[in-house]
Amino acid sequence: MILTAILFAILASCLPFLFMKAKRTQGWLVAIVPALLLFGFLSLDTVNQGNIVEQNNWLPLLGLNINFYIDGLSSLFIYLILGMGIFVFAYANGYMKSYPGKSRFYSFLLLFMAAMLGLVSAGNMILLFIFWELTSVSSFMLISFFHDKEGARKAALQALLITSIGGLSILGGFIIIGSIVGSYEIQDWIAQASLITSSKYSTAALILIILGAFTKSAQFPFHFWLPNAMVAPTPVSAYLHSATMVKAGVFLLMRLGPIFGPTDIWQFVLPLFGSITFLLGAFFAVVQSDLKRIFAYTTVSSLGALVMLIGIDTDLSIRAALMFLLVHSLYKGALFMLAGIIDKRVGTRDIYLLGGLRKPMPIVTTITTLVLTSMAGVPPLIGFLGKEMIYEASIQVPVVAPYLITFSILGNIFMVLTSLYVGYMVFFRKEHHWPKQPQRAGISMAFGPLLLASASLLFGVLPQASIQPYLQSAIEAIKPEHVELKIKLWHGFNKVLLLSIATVFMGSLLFMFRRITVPFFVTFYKKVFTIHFSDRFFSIIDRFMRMNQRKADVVQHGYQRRYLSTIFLFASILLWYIIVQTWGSRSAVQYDSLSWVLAVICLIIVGLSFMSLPARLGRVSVITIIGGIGYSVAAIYLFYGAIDLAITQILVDSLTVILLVLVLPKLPRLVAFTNARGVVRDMVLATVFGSAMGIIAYTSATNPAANKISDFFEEFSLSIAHGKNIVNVILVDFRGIDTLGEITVLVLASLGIYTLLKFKQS
Amino acid sequence: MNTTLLQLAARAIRIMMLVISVFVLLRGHNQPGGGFIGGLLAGGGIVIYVIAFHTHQLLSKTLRAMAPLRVIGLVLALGSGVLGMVLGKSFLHAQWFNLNIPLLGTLHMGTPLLFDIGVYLAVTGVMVMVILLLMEDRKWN
Amino acid sequence: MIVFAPIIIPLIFIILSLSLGKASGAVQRIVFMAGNVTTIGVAVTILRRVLNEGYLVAQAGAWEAPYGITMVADTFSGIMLTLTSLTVGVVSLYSMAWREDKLNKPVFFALIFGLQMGMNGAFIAGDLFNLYVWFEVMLISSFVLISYGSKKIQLKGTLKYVTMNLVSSFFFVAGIAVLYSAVGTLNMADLAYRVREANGELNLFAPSALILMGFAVKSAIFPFFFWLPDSYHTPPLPVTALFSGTLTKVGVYSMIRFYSLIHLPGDVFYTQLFLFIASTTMISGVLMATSQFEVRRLLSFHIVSQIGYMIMGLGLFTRLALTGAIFYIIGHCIVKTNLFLLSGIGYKITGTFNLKQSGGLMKHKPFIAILFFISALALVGIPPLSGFFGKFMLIKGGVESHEFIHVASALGVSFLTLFSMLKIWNEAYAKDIPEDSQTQDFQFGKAPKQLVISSVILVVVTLSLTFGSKFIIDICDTAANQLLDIDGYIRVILNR
Amino acid sequence: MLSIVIGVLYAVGIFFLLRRSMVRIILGVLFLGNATNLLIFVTAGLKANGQPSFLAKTAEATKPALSDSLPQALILTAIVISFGVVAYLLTLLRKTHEVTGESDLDRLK
Repeated sequence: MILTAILFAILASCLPFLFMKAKRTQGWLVAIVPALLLFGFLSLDTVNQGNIVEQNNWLPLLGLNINFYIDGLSSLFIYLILGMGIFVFAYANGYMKSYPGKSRFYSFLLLFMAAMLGLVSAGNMILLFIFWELTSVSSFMLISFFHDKEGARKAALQALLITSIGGLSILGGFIIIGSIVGSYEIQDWIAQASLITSSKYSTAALILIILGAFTKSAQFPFHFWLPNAMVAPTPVSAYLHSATMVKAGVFLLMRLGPIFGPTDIWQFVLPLFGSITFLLGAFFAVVQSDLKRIFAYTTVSSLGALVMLIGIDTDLSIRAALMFLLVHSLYKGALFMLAGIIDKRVGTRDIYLLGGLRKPMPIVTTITTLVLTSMAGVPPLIGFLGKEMIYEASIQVPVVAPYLITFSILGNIFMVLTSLYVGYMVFFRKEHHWPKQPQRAGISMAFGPLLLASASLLFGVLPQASIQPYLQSAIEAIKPEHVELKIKLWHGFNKVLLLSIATVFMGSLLFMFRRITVPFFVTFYKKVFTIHFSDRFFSIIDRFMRMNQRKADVVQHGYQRRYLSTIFLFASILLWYIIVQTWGSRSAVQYDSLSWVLAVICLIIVGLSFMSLPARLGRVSVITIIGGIGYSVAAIYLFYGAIDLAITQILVDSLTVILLVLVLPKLPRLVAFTNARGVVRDMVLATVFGSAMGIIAYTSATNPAANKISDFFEEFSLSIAHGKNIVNVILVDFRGIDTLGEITVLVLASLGIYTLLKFKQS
Repeated sequence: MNTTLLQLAARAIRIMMLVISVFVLLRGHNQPGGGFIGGLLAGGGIVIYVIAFHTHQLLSKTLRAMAPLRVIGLVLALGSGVLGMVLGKSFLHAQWFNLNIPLLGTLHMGTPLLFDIGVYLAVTGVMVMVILLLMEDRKWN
Repeated sequence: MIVFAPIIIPLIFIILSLSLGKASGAVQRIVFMAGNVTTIGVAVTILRRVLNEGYLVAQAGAWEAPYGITMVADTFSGIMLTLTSLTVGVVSLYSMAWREDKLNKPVFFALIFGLQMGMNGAFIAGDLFNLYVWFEVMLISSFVLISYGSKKIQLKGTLKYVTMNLVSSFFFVAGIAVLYSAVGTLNMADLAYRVREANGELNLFAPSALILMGFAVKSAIFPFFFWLPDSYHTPPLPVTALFSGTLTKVGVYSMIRFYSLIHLPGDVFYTQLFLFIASTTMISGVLMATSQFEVRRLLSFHIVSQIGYMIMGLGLFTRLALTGAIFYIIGHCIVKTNLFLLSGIGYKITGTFNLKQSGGLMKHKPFIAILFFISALALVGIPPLSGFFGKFMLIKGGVESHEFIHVASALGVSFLTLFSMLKIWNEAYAKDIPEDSQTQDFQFGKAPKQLVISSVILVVVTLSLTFGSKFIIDICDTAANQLLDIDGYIRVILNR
Repeated sequence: MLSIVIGVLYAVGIFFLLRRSMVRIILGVLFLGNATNLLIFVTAGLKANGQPSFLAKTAEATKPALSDSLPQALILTAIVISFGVVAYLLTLLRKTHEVTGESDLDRLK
């Protein structure tokens, strides 16, 4: 059932091409897909009917099965993905109207949605990884939608590279845990949590997985890809970079919370990096001028808050995390869409150019104000609830509470400032530099933000009736034995409320003095944060490539003889290593009986070899030496009674000499190119290698195997194969196939010579 | 060196080498010799002949004549193997039979001999081709 | 008996191609394709029968096992036969539409069949010296093919290719000689039998090191890979594509085959050596690949890198890791060949192999872009495409053997692979044709349909590796299991 | 003693292969070829004054004195194969020289 749903979603990515003709309504038509799916998943109703497990065998050998596991947590994410999906497609219908290649756009957006659905409902962690990578790839295509712009290509490359570092590391982590547990099923993992955490490899696995989650969820120091990804069309930003993909890392952490939650690393690393990201993101947002980049940084900040909350790992913090997740998706999705509308209608996203949009765009103004208020955490909007809970959770942490609270408050203050400042700059101030006269937004584009904003309001006023059951069942997925927590807009006058009020107050104060504070922050930002992670990333890549270029030039230098020296050097090392290793194990040495005939032949060969060494050598002497050595070798064969061999050697040698006579005159004379040092070096290498070969030859010649298969040939050569010349019988009968191959080699070689000589150059 | 004497000698050498090579080929199974050695000898004979006369015409004529030898050689060698497969148990499975030829008496023949002839032809063809191609390339004259 | 067919059929077609020199081009082409189809048919038949019967053994000349030459096909051979013949077939189809001077002559066809014959022989040889002979058949064909056309750059590359491979052959023969002296047999099953009989008494270090060096150069592993990146980008593109998919795999195949026979339990030296080689090969290849701007050269460096993964399987030497390595070989062969084919199509369209000068393929040829994107991701191992499964099994095997350093390098290398594939994507596909090229009356060329069709076939195969992954992995698993079951191998061949 | 010869042949062959002069490559390959063939021959175990591997009608009588026949067959094959390859290599060098006009390998990058 779930498999069918996801397959349907994947296949649906072909649909946009069918609707290519429907230019005006393509987005609406595509939006039917998430609507249908949402309907289907709602009918599963995990809140009342419990978790759903679906198992399909795929590769049981590898432990890789298409198993799905949907609990409250998955459901929450599924509703988010599909719900936002509907709005985004509807929005895209208006936004993408005039772009070529929008079918491709819809198609990848649907593919992404399918991957995201799979990711949150996967029960098998490797399956989860598969969907994880799919989201990366489809987001790559979406970010680089305007692929002829260099910025888009670079940003997409950056996003994919960063997330794939994370992807590979979670794969490593999953496999390590998988080999501890012996299964990749999340249920097995949770069941065996203590086994995992007690293993000595679990720390490594955990760090790898955290790394993966951090890259995906844009945690410091990997946060920089997210703002850069804003080159994507706005529907993509609204969908991937606020509500869904960046939350995948958060989802993964929540998934694994029951296993690793209690560990020290978890409770140290996550709050640490989470809080840093929280604060930095919020601060960076203040100093930006591009609307989408501002929202991107606030997203980074919110993701930091989420990670921090997950790391605290108490019932309250998990509840806060889930709540805030929902809150953030609602307002951030809407904000991106609104930014897109403004961009489309006015022609810029720069808040210093925008201004006074209150008059020409009243609806947009209203919605944006509402949503920004939610972001600022002002009651009665749902943003307030989220913020309350963050404080509530941070306060309760032992030991580090003061730090976390400080980070949270500072982060939230900047958030409030940003909300106010953006609202003021875009809508309410008088002066403006519009590139074009603003127009009203169409229904298609305004539809999404409007509904999302109303949801923020509705959920904030009536949390108990609307979202409580879903959150409750999601919390149960992470904290099985937790007590029921009520969510109320108003829960009395206490420390937490005080903090909230203080935050809003401080934020407003900063806003009041915006003429001083904002420029101050900007200069502060420029002074302190001189390292731009993104630029640094590309410069590292550049440097890396240059370094590799140098390395390639060094290693792959093109000098043949140095390649050969390397080969022989390694060969010598290996052989000498073996000779030394096995030195003691040789058996009694037998000396071959000396014979003066043999000695003379050997001397001749050695002598001729040395005669050939001089650098300048006439062609005639070369040919003589080669011929001489060949004949001497033949003499050795003859000495040991190998007549066939000797004859063949003599004949082949003669032919080789003929060849040399034919070709050498066409080749340059022998001259020395190398200097003395090179000669010495090569001589040493040659001697080392030659002696190794000599020793090996000697050792194995004196230790022959006891029974050899050639005895058989001697026995049966005549009786069965009807031949007295054993060598010939071996060649044509016992090992005829070798000979067949050999004449094939000859024929092919003659073809080669033919092609070399006969084909004229074109 | 382009003398009639050499050419005369070359003619004789060629015939002699060819005869010897066939002889070596046939007796190869029992005494030193065989397809390789035979082929090399035959190739040598032809090459010497061409060197002695070395005209372009002869060269290219010989080349044309020799090229198919390689293929025929391969066919024979392969054929003997396939014959073993058809008649016997396996590829290259030697098949022996007695041929009764008048005058020569009974000849003990087998597919290995066929195989060896294939080797002989292929080797001859390749050797001659290689050397002649290189000779042609040098453009003696 | 069918075991001989992979050798006999190409030989028949060598003969046919050579004797059809005077026939019309169409007839020659038909014979060429018929040869390819027959070879594929034979290979598939063998694979099917091997899956049913376990081993197919035949003794050449009907001489019983250790004495005659044994031809034996097990699942691994069956896989390799099918794989290479399929690749050769597709590339042949491609090359007929490539239209470069002198490319589609009978001589060329004969050489392709020669290459095929050599590779097939190497896959089914049950005898070491016989393996050498097939290597030589394969090498001489590849020598000629790589120099085919005799362009200047090509000859330079060929010289390196030839010299280094010749040296490796000498190593190999020397190894065989020493091995024969020590063990007294050439038959691989008999060798394994005697090694096991001797119970570790036999000292095979020297011969196996020599043989290792022989294989090492052929399979282009660290530090013996230099010839590959210097020569692979020089010949006509179909030849490059053919080599990239098949040649080095033969080296890897032989390595896995040979060392599984003499591998004794607890043999730490070779395990560590192979793992070291695997990591260094992977890393050095990919590092150099990232800096290249010539597509063919970039891809050549990648071949080196990915050989490392295959060797990693050999080093780990567990069932899972070997399964992974075999699956990886399959996926890599198909995908790498296809990437070369696609770079050729790109060349036909944009007129350059240089990434800096090309571009615009995505905008103007979206279909080609899709083909490339799938292949590139499959090479990187983005799930669920084919590269993933092999990599996954290797990494899993590595983790289970606690070889974490090598696991880490495998993961890191796959990241860098992604990087360099994206580089091709961004430069050749995503970006527009650079301005300076546009001004010179630039026009997109046309890629003949047949080229695209060949590439589509390979993409379909790549995708079917995903959809049929269960089936394929089962086959690979059977093959790996057979590789580990040396006793079974000995029993079947020697009847002992 | 033959081992020394083998060693020398290998060393000289390799020395040649490492030269910059193109022609030396062919010499190196020839040396290596001879060295390898001798290696096969020597390592197979020599019997001094061995009889040629021919069988008389009474095979049993001569058997002990025969030198190992299999390596001889292997060498024969190896010789012929290397001849083919050497012929090709020679032509290749010749062609390379013709096309590039170089004899210095270092300039053939």
